[in-house]
Amino acid sequence: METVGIWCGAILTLAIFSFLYKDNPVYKACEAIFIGVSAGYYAIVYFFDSIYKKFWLGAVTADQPEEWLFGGAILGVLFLTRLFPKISWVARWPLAFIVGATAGLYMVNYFVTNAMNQVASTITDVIARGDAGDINWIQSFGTLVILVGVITGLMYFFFSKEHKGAFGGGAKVGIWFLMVTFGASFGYTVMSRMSLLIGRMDFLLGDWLGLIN
Amino acid sequence: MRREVPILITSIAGLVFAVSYFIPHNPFGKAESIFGDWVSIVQAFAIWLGVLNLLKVTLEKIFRKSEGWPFSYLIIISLVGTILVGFYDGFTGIYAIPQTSYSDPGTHFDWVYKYFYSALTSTMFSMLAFFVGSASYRAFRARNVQATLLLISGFLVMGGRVPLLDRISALFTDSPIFSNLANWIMNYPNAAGQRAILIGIALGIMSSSLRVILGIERSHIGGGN
Amino acid sequence: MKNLFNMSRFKIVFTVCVLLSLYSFVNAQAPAVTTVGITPPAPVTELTAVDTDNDHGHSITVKWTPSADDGAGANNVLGYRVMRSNSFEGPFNDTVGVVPLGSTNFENSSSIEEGAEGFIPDNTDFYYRVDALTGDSLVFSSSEVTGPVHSYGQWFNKGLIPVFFAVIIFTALTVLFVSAARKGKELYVRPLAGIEAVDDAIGRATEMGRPILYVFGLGVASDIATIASFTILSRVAKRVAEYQTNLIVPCYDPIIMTVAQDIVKTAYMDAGRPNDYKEDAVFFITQAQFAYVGAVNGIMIRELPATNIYMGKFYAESLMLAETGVVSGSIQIAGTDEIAQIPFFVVACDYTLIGEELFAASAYLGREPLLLGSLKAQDYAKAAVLVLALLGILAVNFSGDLGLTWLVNFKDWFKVID
Amino acid sequence: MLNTIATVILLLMGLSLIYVLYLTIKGRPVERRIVFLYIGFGVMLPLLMKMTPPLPITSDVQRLYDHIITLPPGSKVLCAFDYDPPSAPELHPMAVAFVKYAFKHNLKLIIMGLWPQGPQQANMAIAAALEDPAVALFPHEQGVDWVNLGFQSGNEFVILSMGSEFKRMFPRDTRLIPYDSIALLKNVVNFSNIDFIMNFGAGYPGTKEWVQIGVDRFKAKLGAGNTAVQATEVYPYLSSGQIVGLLGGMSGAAEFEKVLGEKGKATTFLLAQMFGHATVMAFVIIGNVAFLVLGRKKKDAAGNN
Repeated sequence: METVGIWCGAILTLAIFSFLYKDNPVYKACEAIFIGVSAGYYAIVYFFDSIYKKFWLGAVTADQPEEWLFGGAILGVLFLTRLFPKISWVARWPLAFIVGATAGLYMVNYFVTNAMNQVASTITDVIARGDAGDINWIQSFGTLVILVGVITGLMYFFFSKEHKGAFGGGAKVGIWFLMVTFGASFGYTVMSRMSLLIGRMDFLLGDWLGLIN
Repeated sequence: MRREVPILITSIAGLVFAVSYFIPHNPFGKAESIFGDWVSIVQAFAIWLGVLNLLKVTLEKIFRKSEGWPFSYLIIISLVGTILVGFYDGFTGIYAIPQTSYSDPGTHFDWVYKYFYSALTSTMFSMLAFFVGSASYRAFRARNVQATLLLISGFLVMGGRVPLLDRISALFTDSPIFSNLANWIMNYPNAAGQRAILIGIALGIMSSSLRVILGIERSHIGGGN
Repeated sequence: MKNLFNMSRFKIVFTVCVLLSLYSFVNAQAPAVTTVGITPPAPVTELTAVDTDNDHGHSITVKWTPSADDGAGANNVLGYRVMRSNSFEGPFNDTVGVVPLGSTNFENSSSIEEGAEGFIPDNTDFYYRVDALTGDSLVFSSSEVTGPVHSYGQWFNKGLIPVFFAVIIFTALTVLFVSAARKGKELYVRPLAGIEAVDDAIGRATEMGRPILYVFGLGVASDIATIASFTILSRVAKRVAEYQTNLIVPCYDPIIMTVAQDIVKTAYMDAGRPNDYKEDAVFFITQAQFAYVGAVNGIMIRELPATNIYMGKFYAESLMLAETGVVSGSIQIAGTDEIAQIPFFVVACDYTLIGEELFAASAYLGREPLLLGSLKAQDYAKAAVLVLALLGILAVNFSGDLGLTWLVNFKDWFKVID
Repeated sequence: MLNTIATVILLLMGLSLIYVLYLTIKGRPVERRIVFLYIGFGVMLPLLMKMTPPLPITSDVQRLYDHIITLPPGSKVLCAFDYDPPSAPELHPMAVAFVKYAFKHNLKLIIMGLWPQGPQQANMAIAAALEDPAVALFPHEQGVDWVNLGFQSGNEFVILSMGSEFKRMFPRDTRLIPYDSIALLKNVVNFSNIDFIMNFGAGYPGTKEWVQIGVDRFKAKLGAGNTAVQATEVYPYLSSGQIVGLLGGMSGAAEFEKVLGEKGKATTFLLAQMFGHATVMAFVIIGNVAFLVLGRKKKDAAGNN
């Protein structure tokens, strides 16, 4: 069974890679299977882990049923009205619920984690000292870099004042910092993409052809 | 009815989660838990909505014989096939003694996951490695000061984060200069830039969340002002 | 290497022994008896139990100073067992938790559902005792009993007072600016280079007699980036109509397509050229990522647009689109709030609107009150953050020299973590 | 044999890049399919070579290691598997190394997933860890040494509900055994009873969400393993102390294996990763040299701001 699986996987992998040469029906077929299998996979996991395990076992068959779970199920079923154009407006109710809940949760969470706590950790002693009280110059320089980077970066994203004079200079330093940041994320993205390919190559050469042990 | 009810639902749900952050006491603490459960269940139904919608759209495509309709058969076969395998494994597992899970190692569903789902998704995304390569040859240019700065920093990180540039510096010195430099870029200038972006995003999210809760932003319920 | 392996093997044997003995404790209720070999360790001291602060109740926090034999002294403590009772005299039959050595506290919390296992009713007195455990399940030493203590819920999370005020102020700012913008008040937004470039690019396209390609990316109509993109399209379409250039808008989402068609049509009417509007300028392609990219790339190579404008939500397709654009020699202007894609746009496009700049551009062009007002409120909040951060840095670094020691705690206002 | 062939071909490929540079400068750039071939072989051939480049340990990884070694035996660790197969080349080696460490040092693993694929990836990681001879010396039992709570929908709302009670979101584990009947979960009510959270995150929901709710709201200690794409955005949390350490991408995984004394997949992938980067860097250089030599004929108007 495992061998059959590995062969299936290998054939699918090569078939998708054929797109690199040219778009072709074999690739299109794989794309169709991809859509079908992913949708089916999600359907099963959400069915058993959420609808069955959480709702059905919790609210219907349990010894002490938790009735309020029905509220969620009712909202969920209302979502399915989307499939029927005449009553599809009802689906806005669960959608409104999700949007509202997300907005409520995000509002304070984002602010605390990504604004308050980030500002707090930017406000530090620039001069870092070692255990013996000696100044750690490298660390101090790093702290200064963070400080300048955060402040000028924020200046760049300030839209109520034209970028002129000292403020403009600050904003310019800010965009340089942002560019270094984007460079780092460029490098890391390339790193991730290469890893994806290495994973596939490892499957083809190792699991399938057995060239890597 | 069609407009007001959704806006009311949005505001109530939003307020419960925002307020319960500050007021842990019941009824807010309790309401937060109940609403949290609801979100979880509603999302599961939303996924099923997506799946059923896919089925509907694909069937329509077959009936209308629109472009590429033969591939639609493949979508339906693989979708229904995966679901049937999952239901078979799931329900036999529930009635087995001791109970097993649809996703346990060795089930048919796990086999589909390992050799079909994994192979397909991983390969689809791995093509991006090739596309990054060709774009780096044909498009990524140091066309101005900013792009130059970006490419230099990208280069140092790309070459420093793996022992690549260090192989060159190793000819002169033993200390991993480029690895340290890449690490420094990540921990200081990158952290600073990311933090500036994060603070901006946090305020942006807060603003849009506020508009949603206050009911002045209504695009999500399908209508302008 | 071999040595290392042996070391870890030793560790495993040791830890397994520790674990096995720990587990045997969980249900042990025998009194302290000294058996041969292990002497009972020093008990924990300074045991306190208080209601867990800033929560919804049903939780009590037990704290203690570790036994003198924990990691030092006789070094025979393997962990602690927290016991609970309803009365001072005991019996302490209820093991509410077992924690590894070195621990100094335990939060005894329960479900908020009455009847759930281990439920802790609020406002009910409890007493706690902590046992220092050793390798022998019969050898342990108990602390003094602490109590009575009861749990209760708090009406306000006191740690969040600064957050609360910040949220209130921000809400007020937003409401204020949105209503000001709705009343038509002039609110200044600085001009953005990317937007000024759009006008030039349209002029160039006219000179060259080549079309303009406008791409929304893979977003849906409710994404803020897409909404901002609609405003920019409206401006572009208007200019295009005035200059009588061709516009191509291939769409990924059918709903976006309908909205975009309306926008372009209106722009042509506003420009006084309703007859020049072509129905097929805005069209739907497909909802498969790579197939969409393939089709758009095909258009670029066939039509050789003078300018490609990418505004909205973009994912991995960003670099594939921009690459073809470079090869076909188009001027490219991009804008997205997907941070991960911005680097690729910066190196492959001539102008890039970074994150919030896209929203600012939209507010600048469209003057839509909601966007403009929110942007202004955020700007003021940013200014406040800047000022406070600078003040804080000054305070932390110089308050000692200036004798303003109270300012040192300034940064704690922001800090929400312990 | 394979080793030698691969080395020779790679050398030849390197040399042929000079010809590509020549062609590009002459204004006759090679087709993108040729570039694809370079990328493909550049990543494939090093996998056949047996060479482990020396790798310095960065502070991010060291900090995580320094923290996990302070966890005493018997500590309860919540392991959130928030990734899918495409991210597995980067995250799976980290997960396997971490699970091995946990099993060897008797840390108790409570596994869950905010991504539907997570629990299945966790099963694979556990199976891989149990094959290790040093781990197999002692029996490890599901329900006692580790428990897989499975997946639950709701993204960050799952973390939020877990803050008051784990059982609310995960009433049963993957085998449908009720929460209260699992030995490992006795007295585990919420985050306050957890000693450490390890998150393997590939995007949303992931490390950012765990920081927002798990750390900032419920005061948990969090360590993160991220895909490289995700890792850049997590650095601000590292310098603010909201996470204790970070494993970023394949190199992070390889360093983690090294610091734990394992020789896992990431270590063997590192050479291929190096050559992948080298290929991309070479093409960026070729493209830009040609760009400079050919002048800026087409785009004299270039220049942002």
